[in-house]
Amino acid sequence: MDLTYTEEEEEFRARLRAWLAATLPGLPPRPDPRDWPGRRAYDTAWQRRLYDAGYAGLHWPADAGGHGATPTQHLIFLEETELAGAPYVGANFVGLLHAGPTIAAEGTRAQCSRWLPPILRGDEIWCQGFSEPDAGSDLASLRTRAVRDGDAYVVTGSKIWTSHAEVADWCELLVRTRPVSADVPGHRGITWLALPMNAPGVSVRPLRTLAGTTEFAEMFLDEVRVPAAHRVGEENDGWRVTMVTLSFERGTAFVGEVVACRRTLRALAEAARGNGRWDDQEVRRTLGRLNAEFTALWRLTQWNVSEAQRAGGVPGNSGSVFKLRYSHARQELYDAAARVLGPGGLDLSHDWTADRLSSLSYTIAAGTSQIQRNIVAERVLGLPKGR
Amino acid sequence: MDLTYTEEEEEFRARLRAWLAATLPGLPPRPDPRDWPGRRAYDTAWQRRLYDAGYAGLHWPADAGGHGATPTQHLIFLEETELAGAPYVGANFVGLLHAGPTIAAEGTRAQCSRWLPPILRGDEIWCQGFSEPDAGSDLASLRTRAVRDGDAYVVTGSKIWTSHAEVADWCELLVRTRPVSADVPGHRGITWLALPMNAPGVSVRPLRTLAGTTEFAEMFLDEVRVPAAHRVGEENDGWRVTMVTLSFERGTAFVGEVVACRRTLRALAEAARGNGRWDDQEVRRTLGRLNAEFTALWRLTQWNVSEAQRAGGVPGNSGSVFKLRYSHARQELYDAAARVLGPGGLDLSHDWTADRLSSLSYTIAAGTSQIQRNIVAERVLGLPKGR
Amino acid sequence: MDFRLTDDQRALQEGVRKLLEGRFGRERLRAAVDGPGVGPEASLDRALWRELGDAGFFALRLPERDGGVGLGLPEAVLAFEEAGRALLPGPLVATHLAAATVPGAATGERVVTRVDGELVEWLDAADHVLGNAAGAVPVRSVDPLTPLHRVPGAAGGDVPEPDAVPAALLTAAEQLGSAGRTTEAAVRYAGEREQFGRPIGSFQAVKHLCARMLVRTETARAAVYGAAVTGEAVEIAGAKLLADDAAVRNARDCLQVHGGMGFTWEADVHLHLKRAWVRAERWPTEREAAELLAAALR
Amino acid sequence: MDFRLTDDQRALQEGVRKLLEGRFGRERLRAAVDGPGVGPEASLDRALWRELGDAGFFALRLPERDGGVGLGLPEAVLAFEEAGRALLPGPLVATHLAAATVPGAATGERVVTRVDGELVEWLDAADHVLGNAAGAVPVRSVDPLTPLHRVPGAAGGDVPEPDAVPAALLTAAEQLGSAGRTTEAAVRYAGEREQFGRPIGSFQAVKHLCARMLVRTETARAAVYGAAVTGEAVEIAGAKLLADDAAVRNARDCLQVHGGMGFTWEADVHLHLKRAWVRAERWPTEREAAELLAAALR
Repeated sequence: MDLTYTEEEEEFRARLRAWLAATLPGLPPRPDPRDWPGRRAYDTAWQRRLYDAGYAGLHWPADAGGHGATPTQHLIFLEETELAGAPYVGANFVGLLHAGPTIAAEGTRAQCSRWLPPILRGDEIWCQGFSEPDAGSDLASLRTRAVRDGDAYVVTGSKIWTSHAEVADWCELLVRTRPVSADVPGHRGITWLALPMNAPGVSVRPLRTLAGTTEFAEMFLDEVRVPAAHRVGEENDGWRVTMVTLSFERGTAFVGEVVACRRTLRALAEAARGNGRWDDQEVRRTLGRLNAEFTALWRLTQWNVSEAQRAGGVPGNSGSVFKLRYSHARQELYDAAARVLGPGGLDLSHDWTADRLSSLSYTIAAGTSQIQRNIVAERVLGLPKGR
Repeated sequence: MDLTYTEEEEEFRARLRAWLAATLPGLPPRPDPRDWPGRRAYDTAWQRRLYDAGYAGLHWPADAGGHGATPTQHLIFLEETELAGAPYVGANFVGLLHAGPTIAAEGTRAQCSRWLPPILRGDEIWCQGFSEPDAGSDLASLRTRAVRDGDAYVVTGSKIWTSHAEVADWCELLVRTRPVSADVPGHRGITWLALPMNAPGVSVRPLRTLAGTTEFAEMFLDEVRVPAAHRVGEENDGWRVTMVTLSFERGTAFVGEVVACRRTLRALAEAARGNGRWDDQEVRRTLGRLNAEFTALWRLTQWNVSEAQRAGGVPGNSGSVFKLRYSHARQELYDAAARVLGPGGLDLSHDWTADRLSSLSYTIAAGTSQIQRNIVAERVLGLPKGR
Repeated sequence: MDFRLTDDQRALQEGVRKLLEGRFGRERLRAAVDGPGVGPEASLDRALWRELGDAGFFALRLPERDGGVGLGLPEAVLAFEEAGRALLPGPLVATHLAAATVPGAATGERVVTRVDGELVEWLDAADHVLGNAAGAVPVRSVDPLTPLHRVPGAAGGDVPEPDAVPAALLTAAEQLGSAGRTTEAAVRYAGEREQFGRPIGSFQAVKHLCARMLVRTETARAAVYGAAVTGEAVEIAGAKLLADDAAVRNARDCLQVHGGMGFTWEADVHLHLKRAWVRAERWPTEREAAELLAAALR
Repeated sequence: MDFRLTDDQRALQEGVRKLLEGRFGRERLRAAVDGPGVGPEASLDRALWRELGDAGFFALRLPERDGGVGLGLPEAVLAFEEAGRALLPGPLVATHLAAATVPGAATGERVVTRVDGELVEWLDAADHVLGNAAGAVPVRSVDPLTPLHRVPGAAGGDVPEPDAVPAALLTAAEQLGSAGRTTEAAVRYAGEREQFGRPIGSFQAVKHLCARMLVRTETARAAVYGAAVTGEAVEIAGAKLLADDAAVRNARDCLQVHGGMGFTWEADVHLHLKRAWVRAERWPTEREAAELLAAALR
């Protein structure tokens, strides 16, 4: 049980910190959240700076153009950038954390050299076309169909919850290439394709969330031709191709968010001391309990990263334990914020009120808490599958 | 929505109150809880007094020897006896509230005249032999076997959670008379028998609970001969026979307990005011919230009783809603008691600490909360059965 | 004792439900939510307001000799429960409470709001304000159908004005209606939505979420109806506490049952949650109610 | 950074587990629970105590030059976690803490207890008491394996004695062990017990209870191990808070999974619950920990 960092890790941290201190003041102002082209430009410019400074694709393998950093270095990178208030990965998210690693692991040499460098340089951004209106928790039931026609697939269907679709260059798309039947379970007939977002037949419609914003979009595909050369992995093997990357998760997925929550918690305490709510024992102790909660979540992150560092890749199972606890804790954090704000909790001008609305998705997105509990019960605890 | 009582009901209440005031001071001291014969004698003596005063079998139909009281009168009876600190139904429970009504509804004339009057007079007491070690939530899977042999059934098996078995005269027993098969679901081959507890082959072993007491027993049946004349209803029809009584529940099942909880809550507030814990906002507000809770549970009781009064019998469904809320509220009440007592909560000399231990069974006994939620979801809300 | 609804009460309940379904059904609701005048500039539908007046919604408890319907708190609670189900916008409670004192309120000709703690709903739309709203500043309301102003320093003393107790009860009734509505919505969706080849409502986890919602609703119903009959201040505080809890938690569970769909603007569930949050801030808040209920334990 | 257990730590963990399985396995536990000397008269197994001493349980953190094992808080936490799993009785924390100061404590020859808040465990069995137990009166302890005395008026000031912080950590470790043990017990029972023709662990409701138990255990584990490494007082308070919660709630969920069987004296689950209640009353209680953690938010 060692929580001290090696000399090498501390050096890495110090260099990064110095670079952030020198770089951040020179950044342009953040764009309006509704200005998608502005956001793309801002996020990719930041990615370019990371690239130039040698931080792009930190955790990617060296032969994919990355730096092969350890999970611990990645943790340090995410912690320090969050602490410094650096821009988020934003529009580069899918490329850097999902599509890119998938291509690196399963793509051909040609595919790697076509798609990876532009991701690292911030030249191209990717979005994700996995979920469908009728395939949410049950992703394997997806219905968007692709039919082979010569050297292309013809794709028809619709996708949902696609972030940055309006400004993405590419979409990592899961399509059904073999119909489900008694012999073919849902996850067997799926194929992974790289869809150029400017292909004829692709249309995008912003999806308004309950927070009133349009962070997501729906995507409609009407006989879109995707070259067969854009297929990563074998036909009908897309489920495995995708899961390869999911199991590549190294315990760092929520590092920035946990750091941010701890900062928010301190700000809440300060606000409560300022507006008198601190004198309410219930409010005060609720903040105290959340302090225990987020400290533990930080330690749990360090635990998972340590496991990943040695064992190579955290099984998604510890990820489920973490996500269950974290998503509920984060919702409680914003419930606590509402109690601190009192009537002000109804005012959307407070970031915490807007964040409270966004936090409602945490127990749903990327696997509902119900699905996560199934995973923990069946895969970690070994309880029998239900019928 | 009328919560006022009729003149007739108020008269009933006044008469009962006067009788209780005159009668209770003359009662002997309560026996030691471990003295089973003493408890039987005390409980049956109380039943005899009720009988002499015309309160025995209040809610039983007149032709069964009862008074055909309305659910509202029954509610008043239970409320007033609890408020006055009268003895509980105790050892008479199964006879008065389950076996008796079952016999009244499904028994022959001869069976009624043999078994009902002694119940009402407190001459005989009954216990219940339903649950088995391997048939808890899934009662229909019970395995105690009865084989017809001439004019008797020969019964072999074991039962558990049988209160008052040590001192009971009779046991209402569910036995399997037809083996389960592909064509015969579990609840089809069950028969209801009245077992004389002094029959050869019956043995009883006290069952110690986590509270350290022996409120329950296990019962072992080794080739016990039960006369066929002791069967109530048809052979293999015992499931329906039993359910008839369950659906006879008139919303009054927890009247005394809710009244008692409200008294406990006031006592907790007094204790907290006395020992300084009242100044802890969390403790104080927890008691306030429980005040809302038990007031609502009282109103819910009145609601269910009103439904029963008009519709004749509350469907077990409102019973499930009530029981779910009540059993959790009661556990919270004793958790709150522990907070009021502080270190004293670890001291078994406090009744509240002992009661806290007993309260742990509320979410399990008579249908776990999980089973109750299934009932609510499937029978009240009409959600599809799981597979 | 017969705690059930009388035939007249059932008829009233059905009448209000029908009226609101006709005049403020889902299409009208969505038009209001997605219309231009949402947020601080939300405008009140005056025609609907007068129609509510004509139907006796505001004059419900006025004596018949004063042109009212001559009914009591239980009937008002039933009407407000329906308003909560339908997400009917506007300062309904204040206008109802002002029926006897503010001319035109009873008929729906004038719109009345009131200062509740530090908040005033629909200040710009109102013709009359109960309480002192001087210095009120607009707030970017979380609920698109409830414009809010905040009156700095208005958070009153420990003793609320006389209207506060019936206002709390009627608010609780609205919360109850919302809790019932989100329960129904969750159950319906759970029965229709299929995942893994079966309706999600056949999964025990979803089933139990729905069962918990019903238990909350029915407990809150007993509390609210009981408080309406007795009219006791402490019982009303308890009813508000339980109804607030039921409305907020049911809306969240309903959202959870709806999964991603529940997170969209098009689903109604967020409107229930946001309105429930707004109503939970009305007096007594959870904290205030718990204190009142504790103090009453003697 | 490598937060995982080192090979030595794993070996220690396994060693203590084996020692306790051999010397205080289930039969020995049940004999203690069902034996004559339970409750206020419970007697301590002196032979076992000395064996613990021999194994270095008490001298774990003493420097080797003083005859100790020379290890640190993380190793002590692993040992106490095992003690919690095994429901090992006795004033383990106090004797461990007294290893350096009370002669004979390190070797298990003398039994040391301490006053914690208003309570003292195992007073009659102890040879030495840390703190002032004057006027202590016996209590009918809810835990059959932890005799208790209460010292009226002993509930200290806001500043606990120096031992209090490591004591809190070791208590949290015991709670963690108990939380892990009840999780395993629930999972095992859920896999074996059949109702409705299938293991109850195949029902989602039971499955999710077990999953929640594991999440509580693993979160508490991260908190306790982290606090052991840093040794910071506030982090230790947080670890105690989360471990108390995990131990108490897991015991209750374990009881629920066991159904009626869990309510029997023969099942071990009530022993875990009662011990967890006793440990939760040690400093800092939930309330005290929450206040410490709040005050640290700057």
